Amino acid sequence: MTEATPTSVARRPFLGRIGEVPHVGLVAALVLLAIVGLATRPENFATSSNLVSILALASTIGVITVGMTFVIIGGGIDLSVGAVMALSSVWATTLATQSYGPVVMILCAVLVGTGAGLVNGFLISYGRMVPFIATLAMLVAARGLAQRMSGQRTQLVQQANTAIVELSTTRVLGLPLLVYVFALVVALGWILLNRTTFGRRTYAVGGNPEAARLAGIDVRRHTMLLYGLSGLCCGIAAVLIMARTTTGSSTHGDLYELDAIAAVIIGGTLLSGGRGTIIGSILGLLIFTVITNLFILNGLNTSDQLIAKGLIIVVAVLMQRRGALTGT
Amino acid sequence: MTEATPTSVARRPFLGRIGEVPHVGLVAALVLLAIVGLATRPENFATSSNLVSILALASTIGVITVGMTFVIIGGGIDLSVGAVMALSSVWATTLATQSYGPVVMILCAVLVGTGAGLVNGFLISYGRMVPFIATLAMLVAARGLAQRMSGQRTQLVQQANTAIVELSTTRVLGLPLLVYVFALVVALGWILLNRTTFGRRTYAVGGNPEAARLAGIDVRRHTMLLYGLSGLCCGIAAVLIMARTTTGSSTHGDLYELDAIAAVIIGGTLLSGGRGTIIGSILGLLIFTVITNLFILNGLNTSDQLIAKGLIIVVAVLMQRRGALTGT
Amino acid sequence: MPASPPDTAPLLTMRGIVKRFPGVRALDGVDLEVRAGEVHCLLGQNGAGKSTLIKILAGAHQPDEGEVLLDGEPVRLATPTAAMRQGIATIYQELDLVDGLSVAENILLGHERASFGFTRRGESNRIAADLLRRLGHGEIPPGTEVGRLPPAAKQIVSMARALSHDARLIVMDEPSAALAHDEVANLFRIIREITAQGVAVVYISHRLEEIREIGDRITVLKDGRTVAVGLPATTPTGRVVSLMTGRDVEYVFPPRPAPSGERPEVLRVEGLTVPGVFSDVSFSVRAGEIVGLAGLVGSGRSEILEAVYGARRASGRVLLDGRAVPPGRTAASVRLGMGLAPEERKAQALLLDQSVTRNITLAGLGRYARAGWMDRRREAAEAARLVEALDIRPPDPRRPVKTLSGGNQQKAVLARWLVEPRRLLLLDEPTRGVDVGARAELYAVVRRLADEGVAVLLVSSEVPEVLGLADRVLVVREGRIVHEAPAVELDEHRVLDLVMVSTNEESHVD
Amino acid sequence: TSNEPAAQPGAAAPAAATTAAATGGNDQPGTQVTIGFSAPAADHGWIAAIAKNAEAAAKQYSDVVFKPVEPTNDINQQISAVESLIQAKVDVLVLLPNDGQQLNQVARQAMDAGIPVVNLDRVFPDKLSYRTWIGGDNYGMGVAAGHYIGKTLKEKGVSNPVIVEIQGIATLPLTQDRSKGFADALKGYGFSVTAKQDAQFTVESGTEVAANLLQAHKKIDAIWNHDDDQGIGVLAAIKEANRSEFIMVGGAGSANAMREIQSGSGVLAATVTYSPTMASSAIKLARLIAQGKGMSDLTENQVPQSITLASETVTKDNVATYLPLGFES
Ligand SMILES: Nc1ncnc2c1ncn2[C@@H]1O[C@H](COP(=O)(O)OP(=O)(O)OP(=O)(O)O)[C@@H](O)[C@H]1O
Ligand SMILES: Nc1ncnc2c1ncn2[C@@H]1O[C@H](COP(=O)(O)OP(=O)(O)OP(=O)(O)O)[C@@H](O)[C@H]1O
Ligand SMILES: [Mg+2]
Ligand SMILES: [Mg+2]
Repeated sequence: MTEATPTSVARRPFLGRIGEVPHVGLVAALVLLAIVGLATRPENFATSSNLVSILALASTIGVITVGMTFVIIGGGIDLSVGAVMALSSVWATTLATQSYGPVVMILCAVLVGTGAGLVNGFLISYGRMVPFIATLAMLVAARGLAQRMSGQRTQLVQQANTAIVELSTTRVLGLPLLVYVFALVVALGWILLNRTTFGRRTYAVGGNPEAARLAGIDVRRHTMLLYGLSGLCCGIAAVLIMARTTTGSSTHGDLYELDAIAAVIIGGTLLSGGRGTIIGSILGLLIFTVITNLFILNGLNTSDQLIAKGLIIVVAVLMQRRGALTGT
Repeated sequence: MTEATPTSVARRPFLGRIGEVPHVGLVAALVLLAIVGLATRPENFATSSNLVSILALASTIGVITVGMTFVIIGGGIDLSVGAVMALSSVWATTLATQSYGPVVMILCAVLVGTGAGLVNGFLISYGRMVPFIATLAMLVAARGLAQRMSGQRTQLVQQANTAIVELSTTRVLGLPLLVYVFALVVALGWILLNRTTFGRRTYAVGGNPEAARLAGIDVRRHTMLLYGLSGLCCGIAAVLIMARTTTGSSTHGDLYELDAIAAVIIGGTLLSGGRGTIIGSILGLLIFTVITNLFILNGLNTSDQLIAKGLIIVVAVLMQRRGALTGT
Repeated sequence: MPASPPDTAPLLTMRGIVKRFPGVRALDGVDLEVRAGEVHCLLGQNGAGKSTLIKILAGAHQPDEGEVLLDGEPVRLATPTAAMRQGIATIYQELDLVDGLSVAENILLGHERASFGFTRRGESNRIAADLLRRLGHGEIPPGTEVGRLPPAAKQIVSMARALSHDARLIVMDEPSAALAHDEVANLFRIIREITAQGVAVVYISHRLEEIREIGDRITVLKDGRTVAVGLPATTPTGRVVSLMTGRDVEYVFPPRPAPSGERPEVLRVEGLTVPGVFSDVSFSVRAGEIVGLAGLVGSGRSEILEAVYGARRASGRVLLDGRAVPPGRTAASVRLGMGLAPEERKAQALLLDQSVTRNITLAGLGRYARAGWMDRRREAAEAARLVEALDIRPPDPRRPVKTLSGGNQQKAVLARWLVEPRRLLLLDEPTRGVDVGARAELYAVVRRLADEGVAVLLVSSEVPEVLGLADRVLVVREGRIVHEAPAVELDEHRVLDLVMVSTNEESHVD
Repeated sequence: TSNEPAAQPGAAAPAAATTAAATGGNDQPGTQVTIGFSAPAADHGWIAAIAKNAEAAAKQYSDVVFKPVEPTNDINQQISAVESLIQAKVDVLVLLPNDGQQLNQVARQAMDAGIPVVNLDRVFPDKLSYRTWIGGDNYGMGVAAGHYIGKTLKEKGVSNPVIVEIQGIATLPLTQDRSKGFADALKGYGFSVTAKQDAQFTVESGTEVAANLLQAHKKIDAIWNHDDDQGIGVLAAIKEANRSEFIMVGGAGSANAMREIQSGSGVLAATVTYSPTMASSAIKLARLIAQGKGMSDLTENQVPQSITLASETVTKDNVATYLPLGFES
């Protein structure tokens, strides 16, 4: 600022804030939970089998959370995820589908999920429906359809198709296959969001749709694809839940939408769109899963669990020192 | 031009508004549902007792919807409404509270609701938590607390306090008292929102909090009051649900948050805040209640109900031709 | 400097363009002709239709009637992409950046450098860095999130984006509104550079002296019609202004009244400090006095206003009529009689969806209410009176404020603080984006208020405005007041010297 | 049918009542055993009673370490919970799954790992997944309700009666079994169900569904409501609509319902039992299995493979005997 050039004066304000390590609050919350785990149940918590169990539990909803992160960064919301997952699992386990073998079952789940997601996207982009309402309608309708297809019964994966169940039972390097599927989805999601034009445009579509439109981005098509992506994730999650429970059922994924949205928001993604990260969402989800795990290990009764969970959420968020989240 | 015809310029924009009669889509959807009702169940649908029954059903959640409308117009969201109502109903029906008689029970419900709402508001305003997360934490914690207080039992309203139940059984001019309570809350809510400075500030706080702050509005305090108001409505709703079911229970109000938010949004209130009407929300809610009524009158099974409900929501919203709802 | 010879075919011709919005005819038959390599200035009052016209050119709006010719060929600009393909790049009036993306990503948004959908980040950053360097702002790191940049830097990024298109026609809608003096000079250097390469520039600004400096030809719009096409930029100011406004308005400031004895002190600021932004700021403003704060963008003037207003916590003391103003509570400040018209009207002042009336009365709701109950008739009457008094157009107080043009929105913000005799008015860039005619009106209004005894604290990046309107000037540099003098004792050069630390003589002051 | 409720004297906590069930030295302390327990979330009176009874039964024995895990309504989480119990190497598991089919695999894992599983109420499809099943008779419950309604209406001489059924959660197999039993029993009288709607096992859903059903049918002869918890809401709706032309039969056997029957003032004429005391029995069985003992009342050396409780019909005539066993919902 001592040089007399005009640019030097202009330079000062351009320097941004320093010391804003991302997700530091989330990691701190996780560490704190781990300490609580170690303190209360030293013999159980840090065992490898318990950690594997946490990851396996997180897998299904984790995959959904990846899709949800895209939708929310893109300025939308998807309430239908749990129901779409249920519908996919039911469709993939009907007798008709099962007769074609596991590959077709997986394909079926993924296609049904993607299809439902694209319908959401279409209603929102071209029907101009508010995302909350369009996906709520899908939630309701998909559950109804799933009940109808399954005759309100739980459909078992048949012996001939146990290849699917092996996703859950087969372990590689100590981890069940479904954890690898989860990891793969997270990795692909991260790459898609951070390293491709699709991902970067997602931020534009969510953060400033008018600017995105003026920059020549087809905002409607992009929005539609985002919901399709979320549906695709639900389809993959359906395969995982089939593996874990050996069934397809219209009751799968009840209230997953709330958990997934909560994980995404705790992870620092703005509900208004345009900001957020996959890693944050996954950390947010892990916090929820570890809380549940701690409760299981400590055998708390339901009421106390709920009260404790509410308090922990508040503390975790206040710890996160929401700098980036709030204005003013 | 300016000097010449200033009035002619002023007049034109009024023409623009014609055809933008508010809520015309919602009313049309309701009329359509009524026609379906008359066509399918002529002997049941249009009877006065059925209409009374629809209003009575809408009352509880209707009161909550009024509070939710304020919160959403003010730029927030309240996921805790159902749980707070449950907590209020449980607290008001403990043996201790019941021993003081019906007036104290009502006071207790209202105070507990308002208190929980103010806690939400405090966490959001002064703790700077995202509303979604703060009220989600409250949802979880309030349900836990309600379970704990009730020992997971359904608490009956005692004989001595049947005055409360009479809100539901006593009729004046053919309508149960709780419908009058509902109407009163709607009317007061409407006045508060449209005719007072508090209502004006709510629109400002939701539409542009920074502008509101710079115009001398205490945005934090106002936000806190909005959640307190929502909690107050939950307390009133708790009284109504006690009257209707003769019980206080931790299971009351399950998923009310989704229904109330959906009603508010279908009613034309923007989830991003700054816009919306009470009347729209109530119409949105009535659509939901009438749908359920029609289904049961026609003996549809759950699966078909769900599918039909999804479709009806889509059609209702598309009919609404969301002009006002979407930008661009 | 003379552009291409007049006989060459125009690069762009727009003919008979009509654009209707619900209830308004924004454009009612506009013609425009731009030649390659020239700087073509578009002038017109607020709401004349300039932004609408260039949005049509950018493919963001579709005209209802009329045709667009490029190199004599009719073209259809159905989408922004179509316009870009034709070599038309646009810098919009409202910042159109995505806060969550980096500088480089914003610059290349929509035409990213990618292979198979994967962004080539190294290349993108390089391109962005090159463009920024060309704009004289190599210090903006291409990887920073745009949301962290101050408004002036965002404007630079917008410009870099327009340049990234290799356009043959660049449209700039009030690019200088958010820029300080030195930045404008820099902008002009770039404009000269690109026009020398044969690129045409359509330039919109309300600052007529800029037009004179950079423009080649002028087209004037009035009420959605062209009233003059392709005048030389040397046309006398008076003539241009009368074309725009339909009457003779001088770009003049209202006369200062003769000092009338000792007037009471309204505002006293003592040792006001916000660490890292400004420090130890002390001054006072008397009733009826207009005090101007001059300084560069980023010197902390807005922050001083906000701290005085109580919108920002600061140490030190602020006294209004001798009473301490509690920090961090705007409600108390408003009650005590302060008003702030902030610099970013859309983000900080307006409820865009709401009516003009509701925007005007927002700060004084209590005045139209008894026990919290609104008296809507009185409110409407007051709003109508103010709309008329400030000549807000269209004069319909029930219209949503977002459908007003920028300058009229600014007037609505000012109107909010004129509802009652005020003690202190804090004006931050009150004429940003306001047209010449309206400016003169605003100056008159401010002076009239002062004459009625209101104290006024004014921030403006336009030095002539500060010198012309204020009675006394405080020069702010890097968060400190480095000089204070009656306005009549200063001139533009002297102020610029002071704000830019170009003389050693001043550097010992702080 | 070994647990004869009528034989048990009881207080408010029914678990205490079951002390007398299996006598003959089995209650003497034996080897220390850890019993893992997992059930759905206690958001419902009956399930809450299950959890409480299980805990109370376990507390009676000094040789039992009771290890309950987080109750949940999410299958995925219940699987994790059971996995954690397997990892913790409990001696025996008592499982009330959210859905028998969906938890089958993890129960099988436990059995394979050498941990016997006592399957409570909702049955696993694969017999290799449990050592012993104990539960209520859902089909029998429907049959009991059907018989009571059929008989009563026949006695009244009603023809073409309007019979309304209010189910619990429709997607549960137990609901479908109950409905089937009900329909089958009614068929014997030449009757059938006129209208059927499902509620959510909550008071409030009971009110809402009943209020609408009462509108749909201006005259009703009988209502069977599957669950006494939601029954409180159903009764409230009936009272609100001021209707009394029909009889109502409940399900499960809550204390509230029994008191209502006893008072005889309302429409509730009977309820068919589905007693949560089965949880106490399940804990006892689990302890015996883990300690390698049989049931001393029986001749067998080992605990039987399956035990089905009978569903009994509680009416004004016998309510006094059942009231002590009714669970507080
Ligand atoms: N989206 C819109 N809907 C309705 N009216 C609009 C819209 N956009 C612009 N207008 C109206 O069109 C007219 C021209 O506006 P425009 O923004 O083009 O003016 P401008 O010349 O750019 O003014 P300024 O100098 O204040 O920026 C104004 O009356 C404005 O109110
Ligand atoms: N977004 C930002 N992030 C970090 N610091 C900022 C930001 N905006 C402004 N600042 C800092 O605040 C101080 C004042 O900035 P600002 O540009 O508002 O000053 P100003 O004198 O009011 O300029 P203007 O004339 O544009 O109003 C500077 O030190 C600048 O570095
Ligand atoms: Mg403009
Ligand atoms: Mg500033």
